[in-house]
Amino acid sequence: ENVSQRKKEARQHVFRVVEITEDTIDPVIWGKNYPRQYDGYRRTVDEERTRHGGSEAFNKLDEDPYWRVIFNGYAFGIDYREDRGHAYMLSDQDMTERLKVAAQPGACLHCHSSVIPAYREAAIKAGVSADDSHRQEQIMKGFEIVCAMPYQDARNMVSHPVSCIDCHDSETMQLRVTRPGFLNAIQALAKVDYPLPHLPSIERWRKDGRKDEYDVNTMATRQEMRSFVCGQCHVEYYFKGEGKLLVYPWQKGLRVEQIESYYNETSFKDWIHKISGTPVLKAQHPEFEMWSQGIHARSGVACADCHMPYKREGAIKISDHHVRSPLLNIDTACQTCHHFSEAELKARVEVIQDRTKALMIRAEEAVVALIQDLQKAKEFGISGEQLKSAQDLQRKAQWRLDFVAAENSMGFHAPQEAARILAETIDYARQGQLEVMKLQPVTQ
Amino acid sequence: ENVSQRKKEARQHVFRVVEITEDTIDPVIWGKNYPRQYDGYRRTVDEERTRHGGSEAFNKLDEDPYWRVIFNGYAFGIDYREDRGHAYMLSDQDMTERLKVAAQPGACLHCHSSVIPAYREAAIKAGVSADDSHRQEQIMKGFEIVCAMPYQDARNMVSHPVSCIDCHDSETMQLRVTRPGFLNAIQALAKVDYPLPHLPSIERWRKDGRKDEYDVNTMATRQEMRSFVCGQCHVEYYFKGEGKLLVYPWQKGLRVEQIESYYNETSFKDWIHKISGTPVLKAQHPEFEMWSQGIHARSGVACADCHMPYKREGAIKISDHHVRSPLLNIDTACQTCHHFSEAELKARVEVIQDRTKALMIRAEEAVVALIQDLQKAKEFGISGEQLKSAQDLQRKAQWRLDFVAAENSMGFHAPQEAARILAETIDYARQGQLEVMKLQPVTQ
Amino acid sequence: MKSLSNLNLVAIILYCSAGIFIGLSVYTFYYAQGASYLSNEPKACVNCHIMREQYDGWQKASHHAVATCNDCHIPHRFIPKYLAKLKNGFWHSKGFTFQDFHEPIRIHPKNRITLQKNCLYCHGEFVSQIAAYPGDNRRMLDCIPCHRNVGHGPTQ
Ligand code: HEC
Ligand code: HEC
Ligand code: HEC
Ligand code: HEC
Ligand code: HEC
Ligand code: HEC
Ligand code: HEC
Ligand code: HEC
Ligand code: HEC
Ligand code: HEC
Ligand code: HEC
Ligand code: HEC
Ligand code: HEC
Ligand code: HEC
Ligand SMILES: [Ca+2]
Ligand SMILES: [Ca+2]
Repeated sequence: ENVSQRKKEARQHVFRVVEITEDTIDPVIWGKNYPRQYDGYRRTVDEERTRHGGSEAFNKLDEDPYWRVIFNGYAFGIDYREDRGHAYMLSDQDMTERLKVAAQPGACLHCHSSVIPAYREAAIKAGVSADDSHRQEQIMKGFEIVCAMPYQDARNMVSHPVSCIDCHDSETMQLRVTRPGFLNAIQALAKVDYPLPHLPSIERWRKDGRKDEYDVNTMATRQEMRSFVCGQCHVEYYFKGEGKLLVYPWQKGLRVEQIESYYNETSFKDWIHKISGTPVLKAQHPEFEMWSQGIHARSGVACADCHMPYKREGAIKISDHHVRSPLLNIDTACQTCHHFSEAELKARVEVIQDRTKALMIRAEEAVVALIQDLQKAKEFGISGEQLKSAQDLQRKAQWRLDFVAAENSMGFHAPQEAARILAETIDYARQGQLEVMKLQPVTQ
Repeated sequence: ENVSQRKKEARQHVFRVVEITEDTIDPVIWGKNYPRQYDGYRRTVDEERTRHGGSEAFNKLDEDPYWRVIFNGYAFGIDYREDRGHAYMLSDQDMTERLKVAAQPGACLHCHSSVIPAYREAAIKAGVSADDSHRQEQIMKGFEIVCAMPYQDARNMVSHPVSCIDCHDSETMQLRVTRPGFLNAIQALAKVDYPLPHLPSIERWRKDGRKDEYDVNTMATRQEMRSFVCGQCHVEYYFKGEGKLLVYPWQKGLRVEQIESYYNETSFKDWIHKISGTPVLKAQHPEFEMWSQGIHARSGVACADCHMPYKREGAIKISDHHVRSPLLNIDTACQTCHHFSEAELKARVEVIQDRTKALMIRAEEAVVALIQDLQKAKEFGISGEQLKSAQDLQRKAQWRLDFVAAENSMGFHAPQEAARILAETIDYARQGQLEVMKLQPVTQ
Repeated sequence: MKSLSNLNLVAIILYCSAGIFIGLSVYTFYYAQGASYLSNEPKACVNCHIMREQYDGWQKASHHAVATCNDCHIPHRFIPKYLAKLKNGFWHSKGFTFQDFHEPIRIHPKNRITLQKNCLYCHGEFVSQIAAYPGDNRRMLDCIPCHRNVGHGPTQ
């Protein structure tokens, strides 16, 4: 009886109650056809903290005041919070003080809203053909236009946080990537020479003679797509030039020093540090980049495997659309692959995270010490030119520290790599202090 | 024919050709009963290099001359080689220059020879009852006596490198631990409070109220024994006091800072650094300690799983007694657990090892820079007292660097822990330089 | 339908491999109780001690009560079923006789697809929403990385 009941359920689990098109943004409508996924999606409003993560939007600057020093002079020094569920992405952006203390561009919305229709609309207004066959052209053109707009103007064009349509093809329900920032970057990345063993479709494209452009939506495997849809947003980025074009800096590769060397080539800076006068960089959520350095990526384990694990609902199996910390559902997220108890798996994560955290604090101390030394040197009246080499070291150190700190897994996505980066942070920061010290005799 | 031969083999693989007792040291005799294990054992004479390990006894000081600076004033600065197969342990000890430049005690033989009969002999000579029921007493007493002897005198009492009897009970063939150094240390370790999730029998003993002493030979699980037999020798050690008693410093735990704090309590030093005048520590092969911090230990994977994997010989499976780098037989060593190709597994190890190596060189540079700064300061005439804080930092940094460098897996046994330790190395070394710098104004 | 080309293949391979197979390994076949290879009895597989580990694992794994070796490893349709048995029988006998295979044994890619299809034979409805596409390199959702232990228990 039980079995036959479940078999019946299974047969009729998809009623296409409503028609869904590429213009259907509202998740409520999708939810009519896929109520189970919608239920999960809605639960991203939940708030529950874990030791180093979770979904309570506590203020990171209060937790650890070093960051006010490190971010001094930048909007992040005013308001910087723990991230929470997808449901909040648009309202959290609206509410952050960062938006109030500095003018922000429309580019921000690329990752905080279901923005594609807005891109198309803007492009059509600007003269691109409204015909469906020009869809991709509309998106790419509209992307450029909206990036450059003032935040509020662009904000008025969108109404939803990330929605079904951002990850799914409306017709086939297959995963697909829509975000221009990612589409451009993954093509650039494919062209680089450095090996990407965790991205087999790129390796294949390279081996097959690099014909045409690498096209993620037709070439990537399903398993890769289960990470690429997240890589649309969970990446390091910057706004390029006056047009504020959103760019992911993967032109030389995904590693922290490869990205740095890309930024250095164009002398890019995010801001001038207020205390030290150094042109510094800010890292933002490089989850995709760090995951790429870890053993899970190399083993073919995708973001969705851990953050949207399969779960049983009656007679069928679905992806848990309650995207969140896997430590809140270790049973489905980890135990299918790892045959250890939940307590043991949690302990393993915490050993990794605690090590990272301790190193991170050590690295923060070093960077803050350097900033303070630079401050004293300036008060002493030492000129900017003389401080150049120490400032360069601050830039290097701070970039590395932030790369680990801004990444949201507290080292879990790539434990040894995170520790390596922090080791370099410490080395550069302390060397910077030595450079400042060397100048002391001059002042006496 | 092949099949029937193998079916037969499977049935009758142990012929007890000869009688073996606790006095049978010669492996040739054991080999009559267990020819397959003996064949493997003998092959430890093979020499084959891997990227970061293997079994060619190249000179580490020539490979990387920083170490001549770091070890300056100590025997290791004269001759320090890559380790090789067990077959060489006694002759390599005989031949090392370290033995010639400094008088060494009989304690050295604890880990380089089949020494137990020598201990018993010495004890009986010293008056301990020769009766078999006093066996353990003979061993512990003889251990003390032989440790204190001059090397050559003790050397004359032994004739074989590690032999079957050192790991096996002669009657049951079960694994057992014979080495007093380990027996004492594991009891001390059990008494510590810090958690040992990878050593379940100790956790159990603690939970059961810590009754009597923890007795490794009766309480440890078989899987633990597969690491403990190696932990008899592959550990950090020092010679305590005038009696040169061999001690493994686990009284506070197995982590690098726990061991350091034990040494600091008794102001122990291995030597005074010749350039800097600092009382420093030398780390030796802390494989057991590092393995303890890694994910494999936590998952119950023993040394023997990787270094003596089961291999099929005809119809039966035996432990490969050709103890060596697992990178030389990835199929049996790793693929039973990991479903990836040999090339992929090798690449994974090398990613980990290359990261460690790069950090290690970075750390060496920092330590050498500190030593040079201390040298200059001394040449400047700065007094020892003033240099104390910089010297303390050298001691800390050098201890950590050496802990990773002397460990023989180039970080593989615990990748994140190795990187963490090197990060601390760098921090302390650079801080030491800053301390020296601070003294400069005084001298001007 | 696919079975047409399959039938051709069957014919060719039946003739060729039957010849080699018989010549090469009649003895192996006989001695290792090869006839039982064609049955559904798991014991048939452990006749080769080389399968012992998988057999032992299977006995402790979750599917012990519900699936035998063939349910997972052999195609369920009649013709491909005996074709596969013949092919595998040939390779296994050859391997066993010459001892020239990679150890630890690894499932061959083609047999892995068969395995996937068999998961769906029983669980097709349950996973219908996460459509699996076995054999389609690009669209396939591979069950094995997450469920490797269902047949033989954990290896780690
Ligand atoms: C092997 C499992 C695994 C994979 C694969 C994985 N993650 Fe994670 N992720 C974790 C764990 C564990 C944490 C730590 C959660 C915590 O501290 O509560 C985490 C944390 C996060 C967080 C912060 C969550 C929080 O609680 O604040 C984000 C965002 C994230 N991961 C995104 C990604 C993205 C994007 C990818 C793919 C590029 C990815 N993850 C791949 C396991 C994984
Ligand atoms: C490339 C994608 C991307 C862009 C562009 C982007 N964000 Fe985000 N944002 C994210 C992701 C992913 C998170 C969650 C991870 C995190 O908080 O580190 C996030 C988190 C946030 C949060 C919550 C946590 C916090 O930092 O306080 C705020 C607020 C926010 N973003 C504001 C903005 C603003 C303002 C802009 C434009 C200047 C912007 N975002 C541009 C992807 C993006
Ligand atoms: C359209 C952009 C976008 C996409 C696509 C996206 N994310 Fe996010 N993600 C965000 C933003 C923005 C936040 C932060 C929201 C906030 O703090 O208000 C976030 C937050 C998170 C968090 C933190 C949740 C918490 O409870 O702390 C996790 C985990 C996460 N995302 C994982 C993923 C995974 C896995 C995928 C792909 C399956 C994905 N994200 C796809 C933008 C995106
Ligand atoms: C990315 C990992 C992953 C992949 C790939 C995967 N599964 Fe699962 N599967 C899970 C998880 C996690 C659960 C547990 C769900 C729960 O307990 O709610 C599960 C549950 C199941 C169950 C039911 C378990 C029960 O408790 O009754 C079956 C049957 C199953 N999967 C079959 C399959 C088949 C067939 C495939 C291939 C088409 C497959 N799975 C692919 C992760 C996966
Ligand atoms: C952040 C990205 C993201 C968003 C937003 C998203 N999904 Fe998904 N969805 C996924 C991923 C990843 C999968 C797994 C696909 C696979 O296995 O190939 C998936 C799978 C599905 C499936 C296939 C069955 C299953 O459960 O695996 C359905 C149906 C689905 N989603 C519906 C929805 C609906 C309805 C919404 C909006 C309420 C939505 N999704 C929003 C990422 C997303
Ligand atoms: C789809 C399979 C899969 C899932 C899901 C998965 N893992 Fe893993 N995990 C692996 C593989 C594969 C490795 C690499 C080692 C190996 O080959 O077993 C690994 C390695 C690890 C390691 C050791 C590597 C390191 O970085 O120290 C830890 C710890 C770990 N996983 C924890 C987790 C946790 C916690 C989760 C859930 C949040 C998780 N894993 C989810 C497959 C998975
Ligand atoms: C999970 C597998 C694994 C375990 C468990 C393990 N090792 Fe190793 N070990 C390795 C690998 C891989 C190397 C690196 C070999 C190389 O670089 O060629 C190594 C290197 C070594 C070396 C140096 C070998 C050489 O080639 O010079 C020694 C000695 C060693 N291990 C001893 C131990 C001891 C003692 C234990 C237990 C306390 C242990 N190992 C546990 C895998 C392991
Ligand atoms: C606690 C056990 C132990 C003691 C005591 C010990 N050794 Fe060793 N020795 C080892 C192990 C294990 C190795 C292999 C690992 C390595 O080389 O790091 C080794 C390697 C060596 C090597 C070859 C590699 C090299 O360092 O050049 C020499 C020579 C050596 N020991 C000499 C000595 C001398 C001399 C003493 C006494 C001062 C001594 N050993 C005491 C365990 C020990
Ligand atoms: C009696 C002391 C002793 C015991 C017990 C012992 N070792 Fe060793 N081991 C040594 C010494 C000494 C060397 C270095 C020999 C040399 O370089 O001449 C060594 C070398 C090695 C090497 C390096 C081989 C190479 O080719 O570079 C490995 C790997 C190793 N041991 C692993 C183990 C494992 C695994 C066990 C336990 C199953 C074990 N050892 C037990 C003393 C010991
Ligand atoms: C350095 C330690 C060490 C030495 C020396 C050693 N063995 Fe072993 N031996 C082991 C370990 C570890 C096992 C695996 C035991 C287990 O699984 O419980 C083993 C297992 C065995 C077994 C059981 C069957 C098997 O292969 O697993 C026999 C027989 C054996 N050894 C014989 C010998 C003989 C003969 C010698 C001397 C020629 C010898 N051993 C030297 C460590 C050693
Ligand atoms: C007896 C089982 C077993 C053996 C043998 C084994 N491993 Fe592992 N390995 C594990 C387990 C368990 C983990 C932890 C992650 C997990 O649960 O899958 C792991 C994790 C790993 C990881 C990821 C963790 C890290 O430190 O980055 C690597 C890489 C790895 N193993 C390589 C190897 C290599 C290389 C060998 C052979 C020298 C080997 N393993 C032998 C069971 C084993
Ligand atoms: C419930 C399904 C199931 C049953 C029943 C089953 N197996 Fe398997 N078998 C698997 C899976 C899953 C794998 C792993 C494939 C992989 O790792 O890619 C496998 C792998 C194998 C392998 C190759 C080893 C490897 O790791 O690749 C052999 C040999 C094997 N099975 C033999 C048998 C035998 C003999 C029986 C009956 C005693 C049996 N199987 C029963 C599912 C099953
Ligand atoms: C004649 C001895 C013998 C018998 C009987 C036997 N096997 Fe095997 N099997 C082998 C050998 C030898 C190999 C390794 C051959 C190779 O890797 O190519 C093997 C490999 C395998 C593999 C992994 C390689 C592949 O072909 O994908 C599977 C799965 C497998 N056997 C399943 C079975 C099942 C199911 C049965 C019972 C129906 C069975 N075997 C009966 C000897 C045998
Ligand atoms: C002969 C039919 C059959 C085949 C073939 C089969 N299964 Fe199952 N499986 C079952 C039955 C019956 C159950 C238990 C009843 C239930 O809960 O639905 C089950 C239970 C499960 C479970 C839940 C129990 C567990 O071990 O976690 C998973 C997961 C699963 N199967 C996956 C697979 C995968 C993956 C394959 C292919 C490698 C497979 N099954 C092949 C019949 C089968
Ligand atoms: Ca969060
Ligand atoms: Ca070696």
